[in-house]
Amino acid sequence: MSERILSASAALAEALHEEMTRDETVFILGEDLTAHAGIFGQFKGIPEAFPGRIIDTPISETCIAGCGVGAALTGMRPIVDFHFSDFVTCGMDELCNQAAKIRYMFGGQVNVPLVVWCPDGAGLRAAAQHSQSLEAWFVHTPGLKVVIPSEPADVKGLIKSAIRDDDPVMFFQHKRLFAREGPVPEDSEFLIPLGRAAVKREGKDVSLLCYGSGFFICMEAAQALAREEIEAEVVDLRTLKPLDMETVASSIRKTNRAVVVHEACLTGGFGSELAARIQEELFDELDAPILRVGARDVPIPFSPGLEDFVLPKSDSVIRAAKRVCYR
Amino acid sequence: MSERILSASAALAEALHEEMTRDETVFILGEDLTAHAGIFGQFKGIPEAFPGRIIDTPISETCIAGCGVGAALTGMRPIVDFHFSDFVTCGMDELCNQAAKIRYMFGGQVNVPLVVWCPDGAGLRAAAQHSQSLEAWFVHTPGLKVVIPSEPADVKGLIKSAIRDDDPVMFFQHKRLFAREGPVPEDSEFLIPLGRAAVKREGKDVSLLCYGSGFFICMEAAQALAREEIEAEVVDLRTLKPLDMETVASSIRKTNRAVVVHEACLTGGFGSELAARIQEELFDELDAPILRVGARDVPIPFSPGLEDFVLPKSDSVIRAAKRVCYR
Amino acid sequence: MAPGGGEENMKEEAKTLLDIYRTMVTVRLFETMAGEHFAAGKIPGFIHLSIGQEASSVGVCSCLRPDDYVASTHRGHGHMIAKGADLKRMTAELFGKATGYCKGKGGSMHVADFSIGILGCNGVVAGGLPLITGAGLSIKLRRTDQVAVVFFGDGASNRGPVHEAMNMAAIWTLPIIFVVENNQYASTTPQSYSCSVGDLCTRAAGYGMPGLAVDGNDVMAVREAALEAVDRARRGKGPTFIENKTYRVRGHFEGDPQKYREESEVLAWQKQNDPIERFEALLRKKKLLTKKASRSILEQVRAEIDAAVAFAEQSPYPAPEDALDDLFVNP
Amino acid sequence: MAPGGGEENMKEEAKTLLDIYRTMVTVRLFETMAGEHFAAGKIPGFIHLSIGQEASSVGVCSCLRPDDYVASTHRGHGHMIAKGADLKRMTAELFGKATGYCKGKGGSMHVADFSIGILGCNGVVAGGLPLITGAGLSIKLRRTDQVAVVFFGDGASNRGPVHEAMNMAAIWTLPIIFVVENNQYASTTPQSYSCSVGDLCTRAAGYGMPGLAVDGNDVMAVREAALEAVDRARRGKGPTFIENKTYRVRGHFEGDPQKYREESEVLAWQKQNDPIERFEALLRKKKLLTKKASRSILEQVRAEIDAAVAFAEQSPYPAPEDALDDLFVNP
Ligand SMILES: Cc1ncc(C[n+]2csc(CCOP(=O)(O)OP(=O)(O)O)c2C)c(N)n1
Ligand SMILES: Cc1ncc(C[n+]2csc(CCOP(=O)(O)OP(=O)(O)O)c2C)c(N)n1
Ligand SMILES: [Mg+2]
Ligand SMILES: [Mg+2]
Repeated sequence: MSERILSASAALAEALHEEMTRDETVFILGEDLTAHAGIFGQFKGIPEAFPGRIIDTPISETCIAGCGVGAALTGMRPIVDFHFSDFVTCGMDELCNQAAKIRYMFGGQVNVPLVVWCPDGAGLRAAAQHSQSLEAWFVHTPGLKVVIPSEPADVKGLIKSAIRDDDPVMFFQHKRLFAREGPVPEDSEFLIPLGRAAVKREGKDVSLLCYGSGFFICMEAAQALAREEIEAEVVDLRTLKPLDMETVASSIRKTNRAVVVHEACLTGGFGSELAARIQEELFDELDAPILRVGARDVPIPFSPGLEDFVLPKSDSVIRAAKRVCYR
Repeated sequence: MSERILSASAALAEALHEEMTRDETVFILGEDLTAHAGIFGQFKGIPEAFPGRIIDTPISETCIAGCGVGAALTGMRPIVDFHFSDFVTCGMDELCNQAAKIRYMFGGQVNVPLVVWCPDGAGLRAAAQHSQSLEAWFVHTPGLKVVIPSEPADVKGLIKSAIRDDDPVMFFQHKRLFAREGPVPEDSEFLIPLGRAAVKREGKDVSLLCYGSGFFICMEAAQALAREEIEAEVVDLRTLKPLDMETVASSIRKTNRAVVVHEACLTGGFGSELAARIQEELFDELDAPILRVGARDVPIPFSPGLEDFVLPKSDSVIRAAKRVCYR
Repeated sequence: MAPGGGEENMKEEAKTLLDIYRTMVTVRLFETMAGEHFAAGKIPGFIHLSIGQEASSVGVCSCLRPDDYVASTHRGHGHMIAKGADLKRMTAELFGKATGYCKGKGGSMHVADFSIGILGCNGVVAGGLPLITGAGLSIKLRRTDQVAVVFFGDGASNRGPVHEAMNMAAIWTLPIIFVVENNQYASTTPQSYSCSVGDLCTRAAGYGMPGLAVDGNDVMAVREAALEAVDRARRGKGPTFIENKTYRVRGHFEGDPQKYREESEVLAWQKQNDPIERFEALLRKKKLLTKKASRSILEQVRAEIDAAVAFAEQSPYPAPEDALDDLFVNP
Repeated sequence: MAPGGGEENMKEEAKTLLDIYRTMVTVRLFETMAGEHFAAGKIPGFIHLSIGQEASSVGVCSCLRPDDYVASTHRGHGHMIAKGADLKRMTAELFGKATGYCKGKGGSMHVADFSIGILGCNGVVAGGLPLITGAGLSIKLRRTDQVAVVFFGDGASNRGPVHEAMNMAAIWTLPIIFVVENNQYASTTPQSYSCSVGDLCTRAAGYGMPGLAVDGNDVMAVREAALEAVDRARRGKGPTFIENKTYRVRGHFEGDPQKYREESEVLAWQKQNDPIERFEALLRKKKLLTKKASRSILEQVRAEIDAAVAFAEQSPYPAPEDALDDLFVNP
């Protein structure tokens, strides 16, 4: 499979290009998409290649989300661009009371093949209402799948699977990672199945369980830890729901220690779910408590020094990893 | 302190009556409040006693929530009735991006003394959109306090504290518990501080950590367990944020075993947070994994047999308690 | 109304009118049955009946094709039946049985039949509005000549999604018909209190959309308005807003203490403005329906409903573990 | 405009107009400064400037008392200044300094000064609308004669909360003034595309509320409309909807590539329709302002802004741990 170096943005655009070519029911809906190919330029080339299939909406998040659901119910496979993940607050009913519940509530009569694409995350000095990581809300909502890629290849392989999936998928992509580059397969059938984690660095001493921006923090931490002779295994979860508990478990059976890392604030974050499950299912395998690393429990502040202080860094991971290794 | 037997509804109404008498900036806002004193009759006597201070709104959840926030910013202490907790989906922006963040984002310039009263929970055959327990979303939102009383006295003592608190409080009360009776202090200064759990049954073998409807399930389970010579300690958390980790910890130091119980669906529920924290802070105290009991990860189905199947029952608690006691 | 002239046309028109009559009767008797079985404890949860509003549901749906879409409400039995739903599967669903439309997972507030274009009844007030924009856009993208109808209440009309949906439908000239069933109350709240305008249809102008108020208990008036709106939508001319002025004769839900209105108000509507009686009188006058024929229709419908009830009663409850099915296509 | 007659009145009126002029200049120079310091990398994050829209912010706020409320937007510097905010604390906030209005926690999108009734700039489009209903209701419950103003954009006007807020304000006759600043664009999207009506003020009729379109670059016209609305609100007569037609001269945010419009369109507005130049010409004609006087005002304002920048630059950043403060009153 031939690979090129692409940015996460380019990987997304390529995947969308392929899927929109492959299936004419796929279309994109959201605010300010056509003028600049998405407000982050993330849909580069799509407006030209697929006129009429990438559609600018008014500022109406409730109806944008609902429009996606309604189109999914009637033969289309919409991708809804949520502009900033922070504004899912304006579409929660459509996402959680409609999209998530429709198939179940109606006894399986109908499918909701919807992808909700949400650029999320902090670090851009964008303050409290433009910086959140809200995946935990959706993990706690039965009926939704939750996907959070980190590297460009994951973006491509996962968005393609999400689009082809017949269930509603919340797809979060970190704003600060759009420009990050990596090898991406050229293959237009390159699919990463939902629910499959990837061990991206092998190690025997501690499992760093992560996703999205947390993955890069963990890779940094793993390198630093290696210098102190702690070999960290880095597991990029990639999808939180369905969760690849098998890969998690086999890593922990090897390392007997785990740190869960995410950018979302700590309390009630996905790290809680994962830690709770691990200690439940692998209690006897654990030589130390599972530690969680996440943002401080405050809204994201504006001033650079404040923002940097509240966000998790590789340092925090290193410290946690050492602690569970009793070092 | 003299006590009478009151229902949870009556305890709520009494507390509101007292607080509205005490402080004329307290008022109630929501749909269909005056005709029947709230759709569950939960505000009995208030419309007559405080005309003009319990206000019917149009069906406009977004603005109802926002109206509460705006009034709280301008000198009032509003109580917003959310009709059914399921419809918080329609006010998430006002609750999570405004109420929760305003004080912080503006550097502490202003307070948001708002109470959001949400009747929640299942068991009424009300199906997927009228039965949810969504507290975990708000626990994961920095800036909100989360209170969930179980017994009538808790309702009284906690709603009064919530009203007097200068921060926004999400207050969940289970619909199926309105009619449940219990002793309630007459004292109009009877306050239960936020962030204080109650050990409601002492026991040495296992800690049952619970709140809301989960408390009653746990009390039932504890009785059954006692017959098998397992003495369960039942800790009613009462407020999830702030969390009384001290009481939790001292119970676990005694029992070395814990089961966390709630009605919300299991994955990503508050039980995850609590289990994660306990194993983190009390790893060496634990003789068994912390088990979680919650609803199955599906929307609440309508048909009685289906609904009963997905909800947690005392049986599920008993089974979990025995497991952690290796019995 | 129907294209003029010719005996053929007359006959067809007569058949249509009698079908409408029969459907209205079906809705009425279905709702009555539901109320009775709810009172008798056979229907769990809570139910909202549309008695007195049959002209709205049937009048509008009489103009639709099977492949047209309808998004309904918590008060949706009438919309379902008017769009052609199966009474047996509906009744079974209300009873919580495995043979119901949703295998017992939905109940009264969530019946649906996607095979006839029902995009669901909805427990969230105004929940259908965002969905209908998607149906409308989907029609446009797929280049079919379907239309999409959304029913909602006077109470629902104050929710934000209505605004967003109407604007979206208008700017994209979507084939959508917004039908507000102004039955004077939203739960305990009178429309005159909750709405800043008396005629909700005046809001249509704010979207550059035709808006009209209709005597919602006159099925012919409803049908006339709907026919025009459907025609407009099918021809790609965009959305229409129709306000059917009607009245909720029953409580908001069965068991509603109704302290918010005088019984006399209800009785007046029932006596003077019953949509079925009014339509029957018209058919009588047009000599399309004899007393005997109407009695026979009533009996036929009653038999159908009895059969539906029998079906529901004899059907099994779902197995408890079935609660775990149907969430995902690919779990 | 002002109550007629008398030299006293004339003098007062002149003073008011010159104050307005000065405030408009202050907004302009503040925004220009912000743009420059953003470009120079001194202001983190992203900022939205209101250059070209000074007549709207200043015209409206010139009619308000210090204890009146204003809910603002992501493009809120002008509203802040027009309501009387301190330039030093504003600048410091944009720079992320500890001496800023929000101690560096908010930044450009979240400046606020509750002591002068600013209920916050808001990063959520239309986020101020629900809040303003609460301010309005609070005024009514506390029986004061304050008024509450909410600014929002043409883009924001399509969001659901606008509908809910206008309905609520109307049925409760709240002392609210809805000011839509129709600057022709919402980010990249022209108003003509996103809104189903050209004149947003036509929507007011759907709420039984006076609605008027105003030349939003004519500060006197804005002021006239606002004075009437404020008077109406203070007298307990309820809300008004004002559409200030204006133009966003800068990009949506600083750095916006602006592929969605021709430069010539921008230049035309800048040259022919600059609100400050227009007002200056009027003051000149009225003989209230000489060239020299205007130069002197400019210099004074520039000095104030320089002082604000110096203050901001010399101020310390907050200590990192301060990030943990200010969340709860009682943690
Ligand atoms: C978003 C939301 N808010 C509140 C409710 C509770 N509720 C159910 S029906 C209803 C009244 C609806 O009134 P209307 O829209 O006029 O419809 P009608 O019942 O008269 O048919 C209310 C308040 C709900 N289901 N959803
Ligand atoms: C709910 C929400 N949706 C989208 C955005 C992103 N956004 C910020 S400003 C803006 C355009 C707003 O346009 P308008 O209301 O006309 O105000 P203007 O920028 O022209 O002053 C958008 C889409 C947001 N901040 N909030
Ligand atoms: Mg109604
Ligand atoms: Mg604009």
